[in-house]
Amino acid sequence: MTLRITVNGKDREIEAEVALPDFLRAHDINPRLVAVAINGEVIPKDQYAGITVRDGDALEIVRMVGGGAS
Amino acid sequence: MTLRITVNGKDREIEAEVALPDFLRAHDINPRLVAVAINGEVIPKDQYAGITVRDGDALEIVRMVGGGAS
Amino acid sequence: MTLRITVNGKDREIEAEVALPDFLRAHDINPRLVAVAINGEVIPKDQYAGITVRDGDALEIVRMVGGGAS
Amino acid sequence: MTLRITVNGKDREIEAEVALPDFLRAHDINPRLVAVAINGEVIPKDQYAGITVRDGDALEIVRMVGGGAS
Amino acid sequence: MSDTLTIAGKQFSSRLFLGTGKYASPEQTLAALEASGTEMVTVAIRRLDLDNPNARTELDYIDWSRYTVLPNTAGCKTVDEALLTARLGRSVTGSNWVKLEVIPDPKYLLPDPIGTLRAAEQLIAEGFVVLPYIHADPVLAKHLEEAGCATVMPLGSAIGSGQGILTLDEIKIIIENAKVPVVVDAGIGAPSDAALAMEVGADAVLVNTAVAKSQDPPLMAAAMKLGVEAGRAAHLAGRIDRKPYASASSPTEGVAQAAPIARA
Amino acid sequence: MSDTLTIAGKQFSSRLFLGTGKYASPEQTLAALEASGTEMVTVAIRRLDLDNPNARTELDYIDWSRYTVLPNTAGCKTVDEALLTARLGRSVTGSNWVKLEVIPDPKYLLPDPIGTLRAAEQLIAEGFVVLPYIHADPVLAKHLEEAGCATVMPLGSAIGSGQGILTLDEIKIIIENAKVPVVVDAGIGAPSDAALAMEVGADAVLVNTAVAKSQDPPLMAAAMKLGVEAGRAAHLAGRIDRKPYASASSPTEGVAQAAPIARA
Amino acid sequence: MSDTLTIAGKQFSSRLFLGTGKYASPEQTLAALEASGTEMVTVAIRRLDLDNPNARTELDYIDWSRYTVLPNTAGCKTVDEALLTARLGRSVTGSNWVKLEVIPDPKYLLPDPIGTLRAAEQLIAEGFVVLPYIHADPVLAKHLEEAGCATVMPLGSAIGSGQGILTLDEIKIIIENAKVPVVVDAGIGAPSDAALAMEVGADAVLVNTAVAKSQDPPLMAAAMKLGVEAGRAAHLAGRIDRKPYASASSPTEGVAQAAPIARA
Amino acid sequence: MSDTLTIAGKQFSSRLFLGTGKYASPEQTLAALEASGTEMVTVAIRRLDLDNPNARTELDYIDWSRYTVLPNTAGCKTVDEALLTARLGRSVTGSNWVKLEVIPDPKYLLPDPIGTLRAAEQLIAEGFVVLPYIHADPVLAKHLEEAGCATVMPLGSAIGSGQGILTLDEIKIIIENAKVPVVVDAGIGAPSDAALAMEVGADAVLVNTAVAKSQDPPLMAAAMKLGVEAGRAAHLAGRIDRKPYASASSPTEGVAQAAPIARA
Repeated sequence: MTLRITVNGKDREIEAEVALPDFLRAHDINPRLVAVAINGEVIPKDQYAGITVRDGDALEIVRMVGGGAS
Repeated sequence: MTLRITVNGKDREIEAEVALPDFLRAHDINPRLVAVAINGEVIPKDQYAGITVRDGDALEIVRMVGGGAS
Repeated sequence: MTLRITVNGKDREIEAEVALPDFLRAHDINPRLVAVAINGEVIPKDQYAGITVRDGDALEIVRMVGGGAS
Repeated sequence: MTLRITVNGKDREIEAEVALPDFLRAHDINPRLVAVAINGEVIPKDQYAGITVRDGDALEIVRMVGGGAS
Repeated sequence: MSDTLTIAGKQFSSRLFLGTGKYASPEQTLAALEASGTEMVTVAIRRLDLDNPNARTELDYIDWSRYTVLPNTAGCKTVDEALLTARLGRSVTGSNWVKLEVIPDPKYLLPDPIGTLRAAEQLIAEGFVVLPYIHADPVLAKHLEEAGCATVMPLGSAIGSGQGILTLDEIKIIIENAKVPVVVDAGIGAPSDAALAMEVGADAVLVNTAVAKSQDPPLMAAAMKLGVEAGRAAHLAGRIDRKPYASASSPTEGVAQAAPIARA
Repeated sequence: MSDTLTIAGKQFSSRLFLGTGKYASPEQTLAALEASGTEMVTVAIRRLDLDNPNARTELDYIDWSRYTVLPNTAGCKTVDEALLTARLGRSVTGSNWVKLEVIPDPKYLLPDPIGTLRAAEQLIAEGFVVLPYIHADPVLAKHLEEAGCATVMPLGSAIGSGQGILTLDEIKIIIENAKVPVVVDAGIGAPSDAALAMEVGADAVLVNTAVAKSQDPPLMAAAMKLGVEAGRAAHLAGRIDRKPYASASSPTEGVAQAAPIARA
Repeated sequence: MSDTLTIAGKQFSSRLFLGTGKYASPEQTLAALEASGTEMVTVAIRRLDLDNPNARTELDYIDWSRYTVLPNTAGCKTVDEALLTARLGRSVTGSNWVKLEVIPDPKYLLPDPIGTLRAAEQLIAEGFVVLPYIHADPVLAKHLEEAGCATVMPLGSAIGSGQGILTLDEIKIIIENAKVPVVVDAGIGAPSDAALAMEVGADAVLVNTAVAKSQDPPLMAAAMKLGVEAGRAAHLAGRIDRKPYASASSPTEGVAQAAPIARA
Repeated sequence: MSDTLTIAGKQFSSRLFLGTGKYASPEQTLAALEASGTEMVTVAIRRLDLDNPNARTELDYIDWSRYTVLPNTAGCKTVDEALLTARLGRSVTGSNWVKLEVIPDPKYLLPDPIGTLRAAEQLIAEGFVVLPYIHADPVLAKHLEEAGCATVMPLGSAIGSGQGILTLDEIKIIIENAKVPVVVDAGIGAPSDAALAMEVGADAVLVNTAVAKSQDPPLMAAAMKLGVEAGRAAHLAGRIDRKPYASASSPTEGVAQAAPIARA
């Protein structure tokens, strides 16, 4: 049975619950360059190791981009 | 023993509790031309008769004046 | 032998010298509604009768038109 | 008999006709720092020596001063 | 042309609202109101002088059957003062309309966006018809409209300054987005200012100082009436665009030539 | 109030002069003239189309007994063209008045100060009543007044641009110094512009494009009439000064207080 | 002359803050930052493209040891979006500074005074150093200062419009009353705009579009640097007052006269 | 970047010309000239005080080997005064350059277009290099260029008024049409004004009062230098257009969402 999550607004399926660092590594994402929120809560960088991505989670993974004002 | 009230920010003394209509009449105030608040509550015109001015009350008695903006 | 004149900047040929009133009449022009200059000189209306259009003359025939500014 | 001249708009009297260089020297004026016009004609610096101040002459003697615009 | 303004269900044929402050005499007040053709007159609410409770004011001379009275909260620095003054104004005038002002700063008399919205929400809940005086802030205007205000009243420039419409661009945006009437309040110094506000689509203007402190208030009131009507008519007539270049209003061809081309 | 304008001995009760160019139809021209209340109408002088010498123009529909006709030299790039066109205009209209324009540049249509003065001097010597169109240059205006011009007509902004009165400061100086009427010409785009010119003391304004090219010329003509009257009345009524700070129009004392000072 | 700007205890010798959006290439971004002399650079926070998680952006080329990074909440339409984006920005940049924007309207990009204050209060409670972008509303600016914001950032005109400082009078009032640095943000189109803001006493300006979209961003960045320095120096040097009349800068007496009074 | 200005064959690397009037002391004059980086300095010509013929002035302290001296005809009300003063200036300075002013009006100090052209034609015939001070009249500027003037010097606003560039539109037209350098003279009150003139393409600006009467002339001179350099660089860098609407400088997509769509 697969788990359904959303990442940056898009539905995704994962095989099983996974630790956040593993999830990022699996997607070739450098944790240093991003910030992550799960279900609206921003995850402090030093707590990634303890966080598990679960069924129904909504992840936001962001980075810096060029921009000055709206 | 006299009662102390404030009217429009000034301290006043009255002999005894008094009905609001009598208070206004005693001060030669035309009820039609004013509005009255007691302790921050505006008194509806049709309830003046039932209102008694009591010790410690703070009355605001106002009228219309020429004015456009602050 | 024909005579060559210009009227409002365009070359024209006429058979022979002609009185200005006849010239205007021949072109169906109402003298009341126009002004005429010949070779840069404006012809007063009361002198049309005495003016003859001659070989080489440059006529300007103008009227009022709607206009406010350049 | 004295001669009457004007210098910079003021009437002055001089004993006798005088060469312009002597006139300037007599008034402690450094020719290098001024320009001179007599009766409206500016005198070229190399011609001062040949110029005589005569009765009735109007001299203008000017210098540079600080200024930017009217 | 029938061209009525409707505010909270009430119709007005005059789009000039008048204040009643600063006049030299009751006679001038009355003459100015008359000449202005106004149908909406705003008044302030102040403490009665108990030592002289029956002193007559200019307002006692006004025939109130001819005008909609609009009590205002001028002078109120806080939300609480504005709420109390609005309620007292309703009691004394019998009208539940209020021109809402919350103005903490005495020097520039600029309104408080936060306090004005809070007071508006409360007064609307109490059944008031609220016409809030605001800075020309389009987002704030939208908040007040959504809160249920009957109009928005953006300022043209500082109250009583006569500097005219310095906020024209913002006022245009407010008008573009507003679903309630937009009344330009404060700063109007002359009819050209009133006309300009109306030309860009304001529904009405409120004037006080420019009339009351002019050399001839009744004549200036008449001038403001003409200016508002001029601006409204121009808005309906559709003005030409502003162009960076010139454009002749006469035919460019056919000018008579003094010197014809010479010929052999 | 009797308030007539006198130019070269001729009196006008309307201070709005109208041009006749750019209208969509003769009907619109007539309706706009009617609605504007104007008494002075300017016309251009152009070559007759000899292939169609009796083609009627909007001008044939105008009842000239009602208006002072003001022939202009619009389109003339040189002094010679302006002189010839002025003389032709006098012949065709029977009027010795002329709105003098010498405009070498076709893009910005800005008048030539040197050529305009030279042409004015010549035409005045020939007995013309000269109303010169000029840049808002106070010293040039004084030269033209001293040359004997009947008015000066400084521009507000580029002809037909509708940019309004961009030269207000210079126009104020011209008005302050002028001994002849000052008529603001060119640039007026809306009644607020016309009102502004009149408020600072202009004696009249001339409008063409702003009326003719609006969406509704007769209504805009009526709007301009109101704007000119509003500005004139405001000028006579004496407007308030512009102030950098605010100034309350309501009493600053006596606001009711919700929270009285507590007492033992 | 040592003239440092201090914001939340951090010192800046450059008073020009730069945005990083809209550049044609990373090379231009770096060259512009270099030429501007800026010490404070603002960046946006956006979703990572998971299909291309390691795509490099201009920001990857910046030596962040040289600049204070200022994450912003550009693009956030609501308080909730702004709060989340601010927190994500803190996590990704490691900085607790935030340029706060709450901008509901996509057309004019005007900030929400109510939402901005609410978000500011929350973020300050969470330990953020908040630099709020606001309409040039002096009363709102005071509310934000009292809420504990590190600066206020009033707009000069609409974001990216290049219309310059249309809100100069309000900005002067904000500066007069502010106890925190005032940074003029949005609308600056050229160095003259930046200089003007600094001349009236702004503590710094933030520029993005005017540099990034110019024909030569590095040269325009250098021009902005000069403009900010010019305006700051002029502010310290104390400019002359504006006068309605002229005043000669040369002696009015002593001009040489060509025609002396004739004599018998 | 080599970017020299050439006037009558002479090259200048500084585009800021300075006047020498109104300084509080010779020291300030020298310090301001030094700080401004100017290479062109204008001076007035006045009658010598015969009672004190060797009184030193600020000018005696200037090292004239470092500056091009530009004698002016400031104070001349007529063509004859200007001609005589120009000739005297040439004699005293040894330079045939002249900043030509013919200014009849003492209150507004506005130049005479007719007299200025006449004097320019005469002086050019006498071999002068003429830099005429004029009203911002594009047609007049063209006349003076055609007469052989080395530059045109249109005013920004009244001399010494510090009102800035009120004639920007006309100055743009002059620049668009001019084949000689355009130097904006008069009215500049702050670096933002100087920068603005340079941004629209002026070749140089002349400043006097704004520096001399500031609270700190040397610092203001430095500020003007920066402002002129900023404006020139911005002109070369190509500024963005002014837009009536906003335009975001950050990506409009990809903002993180706090509230994901709920799922069954």
